[in-house]
Parts: sequence; C-alpha cells; structure tokens
Amino acid sequence: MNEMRKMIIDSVTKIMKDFCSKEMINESEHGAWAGQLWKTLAEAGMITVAVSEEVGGTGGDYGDALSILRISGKYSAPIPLAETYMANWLLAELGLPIYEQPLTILPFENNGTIEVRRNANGMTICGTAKNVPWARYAEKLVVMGQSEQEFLVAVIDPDDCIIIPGKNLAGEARDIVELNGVEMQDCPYAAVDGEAVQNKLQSYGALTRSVLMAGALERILELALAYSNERQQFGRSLNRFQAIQQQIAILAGEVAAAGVAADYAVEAFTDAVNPTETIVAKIRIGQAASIAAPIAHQIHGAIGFTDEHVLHQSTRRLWSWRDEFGTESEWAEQLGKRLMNTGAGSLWSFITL
Amino acid sequence: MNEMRKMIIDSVTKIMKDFCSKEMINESEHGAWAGQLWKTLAEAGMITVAVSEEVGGTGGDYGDALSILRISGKYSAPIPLAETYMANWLLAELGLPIYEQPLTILPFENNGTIEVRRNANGMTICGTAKNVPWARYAEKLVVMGQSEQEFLVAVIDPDDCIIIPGKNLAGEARDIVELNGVEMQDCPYAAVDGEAVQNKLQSYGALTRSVLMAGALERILELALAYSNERQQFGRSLNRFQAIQQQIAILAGEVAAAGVAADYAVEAFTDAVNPTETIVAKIRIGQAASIAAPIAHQIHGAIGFTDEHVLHQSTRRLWSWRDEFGTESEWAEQLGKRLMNTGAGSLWSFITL
Amino acid sequence: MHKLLELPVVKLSEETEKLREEVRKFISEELNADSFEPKCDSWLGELSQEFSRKLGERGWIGMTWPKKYGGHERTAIERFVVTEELLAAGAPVAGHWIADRQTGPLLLRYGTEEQRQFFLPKIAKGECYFAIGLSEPNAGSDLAGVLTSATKVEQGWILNGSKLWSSGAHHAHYMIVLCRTSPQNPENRHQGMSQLLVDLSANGVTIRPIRLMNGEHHFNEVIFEDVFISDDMLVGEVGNGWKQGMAELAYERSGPERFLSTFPLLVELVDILQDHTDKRIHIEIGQLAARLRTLRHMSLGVASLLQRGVTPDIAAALVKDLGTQFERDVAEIARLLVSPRLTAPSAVHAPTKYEKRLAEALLHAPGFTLRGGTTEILRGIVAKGVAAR
Amino acid sequence: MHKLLELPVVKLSEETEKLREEVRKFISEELNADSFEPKCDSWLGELSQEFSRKLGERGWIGMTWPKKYGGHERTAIERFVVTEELLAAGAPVAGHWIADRQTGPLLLRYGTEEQRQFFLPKIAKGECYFAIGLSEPNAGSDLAGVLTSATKVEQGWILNGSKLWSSGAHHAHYMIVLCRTSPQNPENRHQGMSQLLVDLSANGVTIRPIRLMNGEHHFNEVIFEDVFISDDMLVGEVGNGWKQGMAELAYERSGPERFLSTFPLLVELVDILQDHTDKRIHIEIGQLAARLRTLRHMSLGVASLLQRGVTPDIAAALVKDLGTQFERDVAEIARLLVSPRLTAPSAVHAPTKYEKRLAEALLHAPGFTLRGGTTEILRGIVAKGVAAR
Repeated sequence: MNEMRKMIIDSVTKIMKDFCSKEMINESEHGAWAGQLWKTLAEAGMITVAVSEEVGGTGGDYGDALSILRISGKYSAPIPLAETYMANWLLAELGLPIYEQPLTILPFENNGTIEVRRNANGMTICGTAKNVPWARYAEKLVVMGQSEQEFLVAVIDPDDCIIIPGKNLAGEARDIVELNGVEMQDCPYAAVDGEAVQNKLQSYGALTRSVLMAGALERILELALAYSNERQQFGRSLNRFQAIQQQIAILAGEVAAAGVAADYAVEAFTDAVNPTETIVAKIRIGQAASIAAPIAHQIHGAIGFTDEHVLHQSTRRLWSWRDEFGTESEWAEQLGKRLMNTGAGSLWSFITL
Repeated sequence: MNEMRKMIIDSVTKIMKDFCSKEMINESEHGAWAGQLWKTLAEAGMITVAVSEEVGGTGGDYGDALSILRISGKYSAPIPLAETYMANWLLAELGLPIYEQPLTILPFENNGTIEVRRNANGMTICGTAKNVPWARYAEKLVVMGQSEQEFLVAVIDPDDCIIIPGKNLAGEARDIVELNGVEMQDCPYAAVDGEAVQNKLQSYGALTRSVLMAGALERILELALAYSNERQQFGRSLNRFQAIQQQIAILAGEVAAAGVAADYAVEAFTDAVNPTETIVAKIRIGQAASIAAPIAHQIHGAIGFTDEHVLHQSTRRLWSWRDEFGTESEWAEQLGKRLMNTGAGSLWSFITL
Repeated sequence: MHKLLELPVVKLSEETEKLREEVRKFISEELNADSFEPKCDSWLGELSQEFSRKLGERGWIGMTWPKKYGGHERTAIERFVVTEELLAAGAPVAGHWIADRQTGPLLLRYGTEEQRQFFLPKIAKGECYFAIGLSEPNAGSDLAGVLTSATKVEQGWILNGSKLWSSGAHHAHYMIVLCRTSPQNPENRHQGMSQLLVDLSANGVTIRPIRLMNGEHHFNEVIFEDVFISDDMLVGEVGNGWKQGMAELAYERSGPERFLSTFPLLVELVDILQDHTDKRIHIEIGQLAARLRTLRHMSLGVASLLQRGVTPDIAAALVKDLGTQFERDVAEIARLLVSPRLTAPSAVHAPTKYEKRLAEALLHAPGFTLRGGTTEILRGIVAKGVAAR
Repeated sequence: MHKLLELPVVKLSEETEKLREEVRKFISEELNADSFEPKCDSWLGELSQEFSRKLGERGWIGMTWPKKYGGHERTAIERFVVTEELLAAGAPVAGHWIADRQTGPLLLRYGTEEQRQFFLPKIAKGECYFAIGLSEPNAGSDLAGVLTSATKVEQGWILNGSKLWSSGAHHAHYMIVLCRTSPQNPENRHQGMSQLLVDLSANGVTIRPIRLMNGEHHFNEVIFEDVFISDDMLVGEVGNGWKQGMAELAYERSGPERFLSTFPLLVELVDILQDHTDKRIHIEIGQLAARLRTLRHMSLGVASLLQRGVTPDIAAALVKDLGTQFERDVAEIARLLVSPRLTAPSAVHAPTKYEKRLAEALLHAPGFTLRGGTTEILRGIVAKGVAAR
C-alpha cells in the first residue's frame, strides 16, 4: 500500500470514528440526514475520488475510493458514498459533469423500467424504480432510460420526481422514485450502450457491496472480541470458554477470507476491468456474512440484538448488502455456468488465473 | 413395543454381539462368508419374519423384521438380511415359494436391464445388473425381467449366471451379475405389474437402508461416548472438553432424529403402505449420517480410521447406505415436487399428517 | 438407542384430530374476518387481548390443568396440537403465552392453594398475563448471578433489583421474580434464592422498554425499588428458588415454538415459488419438510413423555437445539431461493407478504438460539447427560 | 483488519508464471506417458521414486534452500507454485514430501553443518525420504505426552519407544524423532525433549503397518528397541525438542496440500457434469470455485509472509481450518450432485474415474481435519491469538 493510500485511510478512519456514533446511525435510520459527515468528507476531498482532476475530481485511483468505502462499511456510515462514487465514475466516463453532492442511480439493479419519450418540446422521462438507495437525500439522480432508439443516461433533479421513502433491513433509505414525465431540456445527458452500462453498474455495485461488507465484517469481529473479553459468565471471561473460542475462530476465518477476497477484487479493479474477482468476492463475502453474522450475535447474547448495542448496525447491513447487487447464489450460478462451459480441463487455470 | 418384539430384539442383539466381532467383519470384507451367523439367525427363525406361517414363514410383522434389521445395521452384520426380507416379502405376495437361504434381487435400483426372451424351448433371461448386493453368496436370485408383453419376477439359480465380485465403500459385496440366456423352465416365476413392483422395491429398499443406518448411527454414538470417556488429553478425559462436548451434542441430536424418523417409517409401514414416512426417513437419516459420521471420526482422532478400530466399519456403511436406494437429495427432490404441487395451503397438513 | 434419547412414536387419537379440526376452523374464521395477519415468531410479539380471550373461551388455555382451577383436564398431547396449530398459523398468542406455558405449571407444582385459585382461572380465561422474571444484566446463561434481592419484613418482603428481557412485561399483569432471599454464598451459588409473585402495577415497579434492533418493543427491563410483596405471594419454599427456576426453564424447551417460529415464512416461500419447476427448489423444500416433520415427531415424543410423568430434559434440550437451527435455516434458505429485492412488481409499493415474513424471520433469528437456553448451554447439558448415563 | 489476519495481495511475476508453465508441461508429458494417474490426497500416499527423482532433476525439490546444500535459492512463492501445480494434478509426490516440506527447513534452522551437507543434497535430488517422528500412542494433539526416550551413552544415545502415524516410514530412509532426554517433569511437561535423526534401517528399528480403513498402507508404527544413535545425529540442542517440534508442525500448515487434497475429484465432477445445465449444479460449482480461489489467495499470502521472514501462525492455522473443510465439502457436494451408483453404464465393469476419486476423497476425508493439528486445536490457537493481540 502506498503512502498516499495510507494517509487517506487514516484520515477517513478518523472522520468515520468521529461521526458514526451509535446515536447518529440510529437517528439516520429514523430519518435524519448525516449531512455533517457528508460535508466533512467532501471538504476532505473524499467524494470525487478516482475521478481525474482535469474534470474536477480529486484524482487518486479506484483502490483509494474502495478503501474509503471499506471504512465507511466498517463504521456503518449512513450516506450514499458507494452510489456517488459509482455515479461520478460513470458521469466522468461519459463526459458529463460530476458532483460533490450525494448522488444515486436508478433503476437500481434493473428494478423498474424507465422510459424516455420524445414529444414536441423535447424529451421526457417516465417510470418507477424501486429500492433506490438514498434517493430522498440525493441532490441529483442519475437515471438510465430507454427510448425507442437508444439508451440515455441523464442527470435529473429530485425535485422533479415523487420519492416515496422505504428502507432496507438496515434502515438505510431504499426509496421508490416515480418519474412522471420529467422534462430533460436542462438535464445533462448522454447516449450510451445500454447493456454495457448496465453490466458496468451491476459489477460496480457488486464490488462496492463486497467492500462495504468486508468492512462490516471487520467490525463485528472487533466487537465480538471485545465483548467476549469483557463479559463474564460462570466467573470467567466468555473468551475463555472453549465453545466460544471455537466460534471466534470460525468468525475470524470468515472475516479473514472476506478481507482477502475484497483485496483481490479491488486490486483487479484498479488494474483493469476484471469482473471475475468481483464475482468471486461477492460470492465469498456473501458466504462469510451469512456465517459470521449469526456467530457474532450468538457470542453477544441477547444484548446484541437490542437497539442499545451497535452490533446489529453492522449485522443488519450485512444482511442487506449480501442481497443487493446479487446474492451469493445468483453470482455463483453465473460463475458456475461459465466454468462448466469452459470445462474440467480449464478449471485449474481459472483458479490460478 | 410388545413383549414378542422385545424378545426378538434381545435374542437378535445377543446373536449379533456374539458373531459380529471386528475380525469377523474384516474377514467378510476380504471375501469370507458369514455363514455361521446366517445359520444361527435362520435356526432362530429370524429370516422369514413377516411372512405368514401358512406359506412357510415365521410370522410376525414388518416391524419385527425391521427391528431385526436395525440391530444388524448397528452391528454391521455382513449378510443380505435386507435383501432376503425384501425378496421373501415379494415372493410371498406373488404366491411364489419363499427361502431361508440368502437371497438377493436384481436389477438393483434399476441399475441394468433384464430381458425375458421367448424361444422354441420356452423363456430365457438375458442382461447384466450392476451393484447387486451379496450376489456371490445368494443361493437364489430374484430377478425382475421384461418381455415384450409383460414383466416377470423369476427365481433363478446363481450357478446359471456369471457373477463378478465388486464391493461398496463398506466392503459389502456389490457384484455384477450377467445372465446370458438363463433358461426358465425350472424356475418359479410370476407375471407382475412391473412399475408397481419397481416402486415397491425402491420403497422397501429406502426403508431397509434407513433402518440399517439408524442402527449404525446408534453404534457410532456409543463408540464416540466410550472413546471420549476413556481417552485422556492434556490430563483430562476428552469428554470434559467443551469443544468435544458441543460435538457430542450435535452427534446425539442427529442420532436421536434418525431414530425417530426410522421409528415412524417402520410404524407407518406396519400399518399400511405409506411411503411418505419412508421418504422422510431416508432424507432425514441421510442428513444425519452425513453430519454424524465426520463428528464421530473427529472425536476418535486418527485411530478411528485405521483398520484396528471398529468405528469405520459403521461409518463406511453409513457412507454406502446413504447413497443406496436414493440419496437425500434425490428423495428430497421427489418430496419437494409433491409439496410444491399441492401448494402452500397444504404444507402444514402434510407436516401433521 | 441411548436411554435418554429414546422418544416414543405418538399416534394421535381421532378425538385429538377432531380437536385439531376445530382449531383449524377457528383460525380460518379469524383469518377470513381479518382478525390477524400470520406472522413469524408471533408467540413472542404478537398480542391480541381479544384473540387470547377467544382462546380462553374455547378452553384452549390451561388445557391440562385441573377443572377446579379453570383448566380443562385435557392431555399434554391435546395441548400440543392446539399450540402447534396456532403457531403454524402465526396467530397472535403472545399475551397469554408465558402464563399458559410456564406460570400455570409452576403454580400447580409449587404454588399455594390460594395462589392457584386466584390466578389459574384468570389465566385460563386468557385475561391474566405473566412475564418471566429470571434473567438479569449479569445473570443470563448463568442464572446463579441473580442479584435482585428481597428482604424479609413483617408480613412480607421488600424487593429491589431488576429483571431483563422480560418479554411482554409491558402488557403483563404479573411476574414471578427469582430473587435472593439470603446473601450470595460463593461456595454454593445456587443457595438462598426464592420466587416471588409480583403485581406489575404495584408501587415501585418501573417497566422500561428494551427495543429490538428493528425497533420492535417486546422486551423490557423491569426495575423494582422497595416493592412490598406480601407473604402470600411467595411461590414454593424460601431458598428453593434455584430449583424452581430450573424447572420453569425446562417448561420452556421443546414445545412447538422451538421449531415453528418461521413457519409462516416457509408457507409464503412455497407460495411464491408455486410456478417454478427448478430441481434446486424441490430439493430444498423437500429437505426442509423432512426435517420439520421429524422435529415435530420428536417434540411430540417429548410431550408424550411429559404426559406420562417423565421429564426428558436431555431430549428436550436436543429438540430445542435442532429446532432453533431449523428456524434459522428456513430464513437463510428462503433468501437464497427468492431474493426479496426481486419479488415485488414495481407497481406495488407495499412489501409483499413474503418480504415481510422474511424480514421478521431474519431480524428475529438471532434470538432463536439464545432464548430458553443458549445453544452452547444446551449442548453442554446434552453432552454431560449422555456421557453420564 | 486485525493485524494477525492481514494477508497481502500477491502478484506473481512473469518469471514465476513461466515456471508454472514448465511444471504444467512436465505434468502433461508425464500424463501422456501414463506415468501416473491423478489421485486425491496424492501427497499422503502416492509414491513414485522415479517421479520424485525427475522433480529433483528439474530443481523442484529443496527449491528455497541454499545452492551449497543442493538447493536452488528460489522464492517461497516459486515453491508454492510448483507445489500447487503438482497437487492439483494429483501427482505422486508422497516420497519426498515430508523431507522437502519440513525436514529441510528444520535442518537448515537447527541442524549441524555436517547434517546439512550430508542430507540436504540427497533430499533435493529426490532420493532421500524422511518420515515424521512426533506423534505417539499417548501423544497426538498433546505432544507433551511423548514417552519415547533416549538415554545418553558414550558417543551417542540409546533410543527406546515408538512413534505412531509415521506416514511413509516404510519407504523413508530417515526419521527425526522427538524424544525425552530427561525424565518427565509434571510441572513443565515441555521440558527435557530433544530431536534425534534416526536411520530407519538401523538395528532395533521395526516398522509395522497401520492400515487405513480402506486397507491402504500409508501409516506406520515405528518401534525403537535399544537403537544406538551417534552424537552427530542430534538435531539442535538437547532439551530444545519441544520448541523445534512445534516449529516443525508450523511448516505443516497452510500449504496448498491443505485445500487441494480433493481437487482431482472436483475436476472429475465438472467433467462428468459437462452436459448438464441445471441451475443447482452451476451454483454449487460456482460456490466451490469462489471458495477455492479465495483459499488459494490466502495460502499464497501466508507463503509471501513466510518469504519475508514473518511467521503468520494464526493466519496459517485459519487457512488450514478453512482449507480442510473445503476439501471435505468437495466430496460431500459431489456425492449429492452425482450419486456414484448412477455413473457408470452397466456395460463397463471397472469403476469410473469419478467413482474412484470420490471413494478416495470420502475415505481419506476423516484425516483432513485431524492431521497437522486438529480443527479443535487450531481453532483454540486462533481464538487465543486474536483475543490476545
């Protein structure tokens, strides 16, 4: 890891620790917007990372951005950092303006259809998208719509939409956005290869969720280690019981595996578009989340699932993120199909690729 | 349980304990025939159980026979008791003579095709069947063959066949039987509804394997309890380590579940043909075997997988029997399909049926 | 079979099956009248005073108790059948659940005649709810850590301390509180405890919500500050509290609520998959069904032993362990078969029933393997039990 | 990330990938010449003197050792690549395995100059095999229970006792025996042990086969009756045996042999399923592949740390735990996807390759989570390690 990356990580870790208190996250889950956290990150130049300085970004590479995201996952930061990164990367690539404000993207995971209609006055956008992350707090919505002729990516104003609040298991905003003929004359937009953009977003999405989960997994291990050290039962620390030790070890194994899978996916992403590592990461980290979260709860006992405790802020995010942008089964099906197509003789080459 | 059943169980347990020594089973796996065990069981009237006295059987019911089988599974008895029961039940139902000698059935699990051909001299049987249990020791082979017109069940002489020895993971004889035009003029035979007999044999087979596994599971729990009590490590008995205790509990849970599943399947079988309980048993006991066998080995350490020890005599049988007559996945597919067809509204009725 | 693991095959009589039909008819009528929505884990958190009262009217609370205390002298098996039907339907039974399951049996075994006559008929009518008073901040798995204490005064006791996790205490009328009536003895940590019956509306009782991670309020902290308990509210003997509390815990195990908490999700899963013909779906559903059916048979076997006066502690602990793993697996298998984000057509804004049941199951799941004895504790009990025989 | 769990991302150089291609070419030639059949767990039981010699000729044994001892001064990563290629191919490497993996490093660290000069070149040629001399009947997981003892005599030691589980001892030339050189001290059970290098053809050495459950002979009991060991065969210091033995055990962990033992089965499984398009098959294969790829990255990370002189004990223990679970799961998933009894057409009498690999995997599986430190012991090490930090 280079010096620059280390500095970024230290700086973001400090910001996240300062802001992401138990209370702040609880309030966010009940509807408050973590504006101060966003502002602080923006001032530190952490929002437009991996967008070149020429087009107004902070510079740095994908690895820097994804490292920041991992920390935000670790501290359950209730902000659309992943979505804003994804959106800005896409906008920069399309030559559209980028933003320091919170952004989101729709339709999210193809969940809904957005149409672009041409009329006398120009173009309008219509449709409904479900589960749009953080839509109610976004200052711009990046929309991919389909006209009869082509696909467009447009940046529109949330004020022109109806946003119906919803949330995922973690209390993160996952809203319904209704576009009832939003006029496009003042919106930045560009024509795109629809399938390519969709694939890219799906792959960006899987990677950002993988990295967020890797962060949250680190957190639940820390919490489990601390709790099992402090908590006494039958006159000894919990972590002195073999039955607990065996579970701590399994938990540590999953967290370590998730970390390695995320590292490789990030590394591959930095160098070139290599979705294989992303797929492997989403599968393996999804498995890790599914094994690790119940263990962390079991170690914490009942206290861990009360709103008094912070543990569930991470586990509920793991339960949400493991499903977003494809479950481990969905990605495994895709990977397995590919492996079966190339055949037994290529299996080992795939593993060592 | 009635008094008669108890007496049978006590008597068979004694016989099995006397005969089924580690050495005897090892020798059997290397090709010896446990003739003395068979003779003793036959003299005690334990071979033609659940065949009425009028047609030459010992009487008793299916529950008696299956209880005997469970004990034989517990002590790894290397004899075709399941096959002989199945064959005699079928023969008795068809009005054909029954036998006190070892029998087997082919094709086994539809593994091979047997044809009945008519020629000038009468009928001949042709075909090859794989994995036929204990064929080399059988004194009669019960063969289901198909002619152009109909299905027949015939009893033929092994001397008229070519038998190529093979074995399963447990070293139990699973032979290839080649029938190269066996003449049927002296063979007892009957025309049958082929599909019905096949279904019956598949269901008999799944039930007998379930019961055998339930017995073997009892055995590996006994062995694990004894070993973990005797074996000292770090100055204490193994069973005083929490990490081992947790595993013993899981093992005990699986053994108990298998026992209950087998009991219900046997009970349902006695009352009427109700393959549902058999299917549930084969699935649940297959799951139990897959969970329990590794735990028993883990508790025993390296000694358990050396030929010095008896543990693997039971675990290798579990690994073989869980696959014979349908794995847990294969039966689960069938059960699941049925449940999905009847729909969500009927699910609870199925559970309480 | 190991003696402690033997469970009988139970055949239900025609009469019992008739009772089942009655319960099903009742539930179906209630569903048609929209009186409740089937929910996961309904016995923990779904309370309907009216529903409880209706069950009381039909004689489905306190079923096994003597008639003279308002009970119905029916068998444990009959109670089992009523219970499993209600749970499978996800019915709102949380109100009277604890009182029916453990307060009643505890009072029948240890209560005074006056206590029985006063409380049991009310409970059986579905009008008197109890909360559990065992756990404390430093006494969860290790109940010997109980610090709540009662000091003897004239004609009664003064109670101070607090109880944790008391589910439904904010609706309940009473709690049976395990407390110290003599100081802690480090040599024998189980000595000197007693059980007191506390009116939760009494002076000095404060009930504070402990919200779950999803914001639901089922659990409470109940604080006692100089609460006066009159002598006639002592349950059992002074100093016998540990043994009584352990007996109470045993009533908690192996009932159908230890494997049916997520059954309403399984129903929605099968429903939503109706038109699929995927081999994987069949296999997963078939495997879950086989496990569930076997679990139910095991649990029924435990009920039947209890009926005969045997207390199959080891088998009950096993059923609880296997059952709560099953409850969790239903949720984990469901999400992999039908990812919730893909279920609802975008035109429908409200979450589907499937999504709601899945969320309930996932968010309640951490509790399954903790409440009523953690998996680790239960496995320790089982291992020591089967090793000792 | 917890410091003890951090593993670096390793990028293989082009040179290393070229080495991999050389190994693949060699293996493919050997396969074409029918010199071996790929087998599960080949590093435990598949021995070919010729194959070992060929590897020695190519410089693929003792790869990281100094050239002056016959080594090749290559990196740990290069050794990793050669090793994983051989294991993935199920090649017969059992002969030199122990000598290459742990005897060499042990002698380099603790051996005398004479010992190094005498043994290491022979090992690197693939002509000198070693057996492990740690476990005993009462010293498995608990090595402090070692009872084999050496009594000092003039110019040497007299060794008495026995070693268990010594895989390949019937083919090996030497064994490094952990033994007591002072009586057991109950206060410090790890004191008073030393390591002696024993010629297995010496007088007084008896090698008895311990057959596996499938009749295979890999393991042995090696009995020492008044075997004379000359002073120059002492490895390291008198009394330092415990520490040296522990270091030796650490070399055993986290190599590719901890997750590739059943890879040859996975290849046959994919092969036999080639024409199926079942969703379930894709999911299972995809999940196994993702696990395997991550495991390999973890193991590579450990190798890279070792290369830098770090000894990542905790991470190595984790990789071994995760890896051996994977090895077993391959077999269990395979049997459910393709039941072996349904594979071969009845015309073919010999078992298929798939059936043979599956049988090997199932029958060897119990050993995976025991050898090189049981899962329970490793998890204890991990938990204490991460808790202590």
